[in-house]
Amino acid sequence: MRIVCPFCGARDAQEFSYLGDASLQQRPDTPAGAPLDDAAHAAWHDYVYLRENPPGEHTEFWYHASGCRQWLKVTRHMRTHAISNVEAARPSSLRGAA
Amino acid sequence: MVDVSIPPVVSALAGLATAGQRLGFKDGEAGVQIAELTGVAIASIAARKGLADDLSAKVQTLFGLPLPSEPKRVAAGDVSIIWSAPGQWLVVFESGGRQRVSDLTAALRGLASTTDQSDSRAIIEISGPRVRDVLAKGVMVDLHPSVFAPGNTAITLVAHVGAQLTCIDAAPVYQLMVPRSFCLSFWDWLISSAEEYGISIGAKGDPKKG
Amino acid sequence: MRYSILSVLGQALKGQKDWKPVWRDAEPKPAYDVIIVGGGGHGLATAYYLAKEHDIRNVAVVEKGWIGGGNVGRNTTIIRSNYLLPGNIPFYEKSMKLWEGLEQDINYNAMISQRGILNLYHSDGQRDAYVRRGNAMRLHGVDAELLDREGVRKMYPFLNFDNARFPIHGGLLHRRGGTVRHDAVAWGYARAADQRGVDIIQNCEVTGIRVENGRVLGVETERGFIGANKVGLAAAGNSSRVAAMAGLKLPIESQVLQAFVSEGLKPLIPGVITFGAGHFYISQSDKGGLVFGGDLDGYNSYAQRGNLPVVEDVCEGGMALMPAIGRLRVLRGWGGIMDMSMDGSPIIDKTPVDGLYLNCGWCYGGFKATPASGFCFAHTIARDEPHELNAAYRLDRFRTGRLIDEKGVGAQPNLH
Amino acid sequence: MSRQPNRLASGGLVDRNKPQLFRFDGQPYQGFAGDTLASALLANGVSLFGRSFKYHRPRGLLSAGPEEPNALVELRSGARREPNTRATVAELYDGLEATSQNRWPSLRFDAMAVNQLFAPIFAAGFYYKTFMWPAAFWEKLYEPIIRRAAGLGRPAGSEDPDHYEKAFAHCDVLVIGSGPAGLMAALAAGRSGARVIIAEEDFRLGGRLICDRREVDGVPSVEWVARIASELEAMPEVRVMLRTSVFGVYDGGVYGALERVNDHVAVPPEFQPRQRMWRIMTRETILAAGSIERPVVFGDNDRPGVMMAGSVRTYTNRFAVAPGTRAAVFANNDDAARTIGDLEAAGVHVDAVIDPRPGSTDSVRSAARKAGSELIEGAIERATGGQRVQSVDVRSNGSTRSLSVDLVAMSGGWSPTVHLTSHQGSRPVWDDQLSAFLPGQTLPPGMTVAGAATGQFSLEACLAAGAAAGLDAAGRCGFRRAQLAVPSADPESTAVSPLWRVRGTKGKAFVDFQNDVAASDVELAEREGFRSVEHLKRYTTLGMATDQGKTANVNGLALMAEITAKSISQTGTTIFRPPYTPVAIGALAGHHRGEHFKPTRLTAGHAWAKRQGAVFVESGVWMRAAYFPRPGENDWLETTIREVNTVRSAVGVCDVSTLGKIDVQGRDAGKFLDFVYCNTFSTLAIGKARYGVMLREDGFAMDDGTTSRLAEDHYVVTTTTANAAKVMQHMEFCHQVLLPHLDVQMISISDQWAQYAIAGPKSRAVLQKIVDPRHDISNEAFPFMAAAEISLKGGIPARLFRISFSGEMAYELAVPAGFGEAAIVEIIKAGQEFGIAPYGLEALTVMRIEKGHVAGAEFNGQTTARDFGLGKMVSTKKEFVGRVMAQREALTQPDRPILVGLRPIEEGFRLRSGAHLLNRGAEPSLDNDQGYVTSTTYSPTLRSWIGLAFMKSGKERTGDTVRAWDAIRGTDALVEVVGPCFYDPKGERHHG
Repeated sequence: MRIVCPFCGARDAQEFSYLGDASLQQRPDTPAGAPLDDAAHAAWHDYVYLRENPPGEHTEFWYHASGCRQWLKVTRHMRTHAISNVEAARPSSLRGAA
Repeated sequence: MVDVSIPPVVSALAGLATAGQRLGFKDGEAGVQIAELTGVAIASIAARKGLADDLSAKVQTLFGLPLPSEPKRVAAGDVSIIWSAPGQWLVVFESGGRQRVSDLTAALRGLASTTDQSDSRAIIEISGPRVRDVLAKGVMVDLHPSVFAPGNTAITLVAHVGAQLTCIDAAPVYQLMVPRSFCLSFWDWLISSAEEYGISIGAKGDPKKG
Repeated sequence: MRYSILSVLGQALKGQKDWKPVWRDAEPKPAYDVIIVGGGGHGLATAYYLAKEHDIRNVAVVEKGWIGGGNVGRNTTIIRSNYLLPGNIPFYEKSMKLWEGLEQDINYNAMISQRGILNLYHSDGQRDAYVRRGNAMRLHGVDAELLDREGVRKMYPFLNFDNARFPIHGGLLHRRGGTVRHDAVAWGYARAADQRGVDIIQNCEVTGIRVENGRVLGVETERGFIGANKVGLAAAGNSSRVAAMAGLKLPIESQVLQAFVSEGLKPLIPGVITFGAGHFYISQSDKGGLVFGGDLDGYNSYAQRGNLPVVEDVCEGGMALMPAIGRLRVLRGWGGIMDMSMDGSPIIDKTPVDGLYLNCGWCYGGFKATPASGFCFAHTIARDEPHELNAAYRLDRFRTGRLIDEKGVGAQPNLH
Repeated sequence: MSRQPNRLASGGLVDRNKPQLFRFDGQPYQGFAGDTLASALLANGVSLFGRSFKYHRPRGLLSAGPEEPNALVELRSGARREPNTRATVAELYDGLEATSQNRWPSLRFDAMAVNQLFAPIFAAGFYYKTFMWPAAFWEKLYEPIIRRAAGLGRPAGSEDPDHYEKAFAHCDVLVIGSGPAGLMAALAAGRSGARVIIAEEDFRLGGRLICDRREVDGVPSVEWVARIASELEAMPEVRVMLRTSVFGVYDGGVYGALERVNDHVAVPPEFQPRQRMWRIMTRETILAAGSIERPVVFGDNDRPGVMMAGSVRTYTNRFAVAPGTRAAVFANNDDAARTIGDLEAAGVHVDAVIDPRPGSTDSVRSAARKAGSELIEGAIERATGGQRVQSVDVRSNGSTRSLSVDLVAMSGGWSPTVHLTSHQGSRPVWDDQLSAFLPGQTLPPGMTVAGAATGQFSLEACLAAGAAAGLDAAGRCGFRRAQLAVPSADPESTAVSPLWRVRGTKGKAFVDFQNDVAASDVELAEREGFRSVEHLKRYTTLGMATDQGKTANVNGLALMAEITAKSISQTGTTIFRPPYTPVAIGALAGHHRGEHFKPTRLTAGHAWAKRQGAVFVESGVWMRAAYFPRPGENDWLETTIREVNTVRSAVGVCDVSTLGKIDVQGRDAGKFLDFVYCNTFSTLAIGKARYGVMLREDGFAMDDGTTSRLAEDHYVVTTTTANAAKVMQHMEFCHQVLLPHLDVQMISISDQWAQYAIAGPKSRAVLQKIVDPRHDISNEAFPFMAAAEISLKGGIPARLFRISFSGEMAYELAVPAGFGEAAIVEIIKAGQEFGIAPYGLEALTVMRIEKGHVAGAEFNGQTTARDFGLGKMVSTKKEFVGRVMAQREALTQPDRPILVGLRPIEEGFRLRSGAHLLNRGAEPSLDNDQGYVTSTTYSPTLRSWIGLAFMKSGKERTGDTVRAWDAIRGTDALVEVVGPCFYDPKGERHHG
């Protein structure tokens, strides 16, 4: 499998490490110090343990570990492995590079 | 100020091979030349948030070189700048030693996070008629001149070792940056991959510089 | 027809003419007491134990393709009960005990062969971790022995003891572990369940699960609605997909695991060996093929195939461990879809929907669990409460933190 | 020395000036360069090649290619023995040694052939019905016998002496196969300027063009192939790869290919690999793999001398070998005409042509007439003869007669070689017209199929299709389509009408030759309900032999269709999986075996430590000094004790360079570290170090280490050796994904700095001798947990951290790795007068256990900061990774196992890690399990073995006596529960 890194170009998936479901970007916001209610526990349970796992297109995190060390959001089909989109997890406006 | 009592910097490849040595297949001209580039100082610079433009402007005035925004190497005189990640570059000084890194750090204060990496990598130059056949045994990126020309660089995995490969001449000549602690393993792979073509070991740079 | 020396010889003389189908290819009835979704090993075993242990015989196993076409037909046939954590040990030991009596129980030769499993260790730390595991096994009466380097050499002289990157220090030996003819498990359970009246319905994909006011009513299929008081999901690999039909989101990712078989060879490897310094395990089938595998491809997938880097990684492990196999050839590789759970352990439990039960999250350990999984799932469905053996495999453990994380890698399925 | 009785006087692509001597079963023979082992043996009149898997029936050559099911041999000997090697693809070389396999005592007289008597019992799946009585006998008796009888060749039991390589190639167009379609495709793409790789598994280009006597462009096909080959060789962007099998199709245009670099010589030349495994990355692929001829299923169709018609032509034309003297041709298609002509040309008389098609066809009739062969409308019912066919029973309009022949050239038509098209799940589709499976609708992205592989069976069609495919592929890659004329070819007829099996035959009618699957087995499978193709395959083992059913699958499916009265498309087919042909495991591993299995990381001080005689140990991919033995010391323990005592009483030095080091800079560096650690770093003073614990988001402990603040916006983080990469990745995730707004820059400096722990009461004195005087490192100026950038020896840049793992007054001194060796030399020199000694990982471990510091054994991923007794460190004021999930009930329940210390009651008892804890008098059971021992050591300081453990309600049980139960090692001893810190619990010593 080849992933087109937006920074390095097409590379073998072997150069990347996999984390999975990109919903991990939506980390619950539970203020420190505040007591934890059931809602907070539920929100965290869902965040840490529940995963989108569709048989079709899926957006997931890959890390270009052996390349530019950037976290990428890859949209890939789970039956064909066809990759329809790759983008940096971090918006370019917030990157060091202009 | 550099004191005379300071011992020389020891390369990670020290003792693995000596200049002038011939390895592997003996007949005819060696298929590849391999030489370590010693005596270099390396700084990694990372732009502070939102200051990338100011940083490139500053670097331009310092070295007359732009900061490549894609995987490229630019060079002038004894300085080369190699892209190493978005917003991150390696500045390689072929002379002047570590002091150049300190000077750069001072010059870029506030614009970039600068880190001395002079000892972190061995730089191996490899060339010769069979060089691409050798590299093909471990390098997964396409090295065809039409896609990987002089000035192109790639951070990639080579035989299980993370390395940075740069084309520095159309001859072709390639430069491999290998993390210091991995050098022995990398060398084993490189030699066993090249020996069927015959290898001649050369030397580059001045090993004495601290 | 019961299998016996007589029937086999008799049929030999009659040109094998009177054998009947091993199971009926049943047509769906309008309704059943219990419908099991998924005609794999676990589903078929569940149906069998529902009939045998709980006398619930009005049962249908609904399979989208042909039975045994899922992971029970695409694994490396290993059975073992060498687990570390209290939540796992009794369950897998029950499974081992059921394996030991299975063939007589179902009158089908699944070629269960307790050839012994040797887990190699390559460092003091690894040895101590295995000792901790071995002692935990012994606390439950499961067999475990520690071998030193020489002990390993005696068993497997052709391993790499001389120029290894990670020298072999010894191994943890689990003699009752071994292998089983995997397809035969599906066929044997199917035959035994069929003989007890269970309907096995092939080529009948479930397209929906009908739920009303929090209670399950049955399943929608390609061949129409089939009613049921209770529905058990045993569709590992596709659990997320099937559970979604009832509105459930699971702590599971579907990932691909490859395995390989070599050309047929005269006997080389008597038992099962796992490499402790790389992703590689191997055994030799009765037919002579070396059956081996390694790590997951490491990404989500519903395609039953993997990629080259893992093939190479597995073979690198193989050559590092046993350089004698260099000239032997890989004949076939295949990929299975694993239900990778968030702590590496399975889920056998009720669900928030009345009458809907869940059996999933087997990671790559489902085959060895087949008998106990069927046994416990049948109990959970019949009694509407978990058996003590699957008491730890609850769905709520991720909320409470009562995880069963053998590898200790946390909520990252591809590391389990 | 035999004189090749069956070699034709002239012709063929063998070099008669290069005789090659070889042995088969010890018997010497001679062949020629250009032969395969099969053709050379055939030339020498050998017809018996092997024995079948189950019945051990005598078998000869069926084919001339990779589809061969019968002629498998053990090639080479000793450690280089290669079992199951197809004689039909083994290139002959001088000195070749081959042995027949799966027979005893000899190929001719095989005792195991008695199995044929039990054939009625040994029907498909009989195993599942029997061997169950008595139960115990399976493992003790039945299975061992079955295992010995099963299998084919014998593996070499010792290390493969050859080496293997991997290589990577990129191209625009990959052409698989070099028959007419492949050659034209490569030519077309090459002339258009594309980067082309053409892979051919044979050692010659040409495919059928060098096996049949054809005309292309008005010249003999062999000449035409040579012409095209030289043009391709001359193109700079075209790479011709001979002896290269493309074995698998993977995602993203990645193809696996095996190049047999040196399998055609006895031993690879020095410096050269035996084989090279290529990963080819391509944009377009043209599959021109041709087709495989099908046998006809009739009685005893496996007798040696019954061969595929196309292969018969290959042997006569390409290898100039006559496979027999009197032949019968049995074919359901018009290739029969060519077969007759070629046999006659080779001096083999065709007595009869048997054609099941009513009236046959003009081309066959005229060919038969020309050859003076009798044309029989009918079918062969059975072949007779033992180790060589002697006659065939032919049935024609109702009556059966016997013809005595020693060669049967059969053909059931051709099956396109579609294997690679289905590697990504696409199912081949049945075509009634061509009676063949064609590539499915959804091919792997970028793949097109041309020629016979897609059912274009005429030469002209192949040439045209190849040309078109090559031009189109180049076009899609953005090249201008070259001008290319499609060459003409001699006319031919490709008429075929299906014949799967001859009904009502006597004897075993084989479908899968190697696995001995007969028509009767397919019938039995159907009877027992194994009707789906997957069930049929698994139950009968049809298509599961080393040839992966290349000659068997289609016939098997057709039979099942016939029996179930379904069409073949309704019956369906199994899909092919990689590899297309079996691939050596060594080739898939390549360079990475033995010591090269994984990379080895060495510290800058490694060479020095080696010179000191250090004993090294693997620590992940690092090599670390475990201990430094001195003359007279008997074992590691004695040495370690001496090293510990030296540190505790004077001073020692230890290489800790393997720790992960991360440079963290930026205005928000402190804020960022507050988020990744459970304790606080934004409040850390400049010039100070602090210990930190990192949690996973699920609340369990992930890693620990000290972090120092060198400037307002500059921290240096250290991680454990094992987790360095994982932590870097995690921190990048936290920054790039969760906190992208922060101004933080991170880079690994693990390779930049060599780091030494200098520990012991005299450590400061040692340092004061090498640290440049302008840096005040007195206790006052540089107290415990101080950190600073300094210099040594008049200018060596360095960093000094006053941190202690040993519990003594200690420092960690970091220098640029290039000075790593110089620094250790200077430290030792400076320390001489204080009795300094280097110490290794063992001593380091002893001292950290004495101090109750947690390490890898405690960081097992199942434990929390609270379990370590570090609950107080966990901040309640700020947000950080793992904060919420660490508060779940099971992670906070009071009786949860917590870190304790253990001391054996019995003097000198050796406590070992891995033991479980039980209360006195309690039955060993999981319910009574109180915890487990994680780390143990002999403590020279306490003169006793001690240990760390996780124990239920451990804190409350201090002072209790419990059992350390270690059934695995056979010990069960009483230990006292104590606090985890055995040494200087008040921590006075490290304050110095």
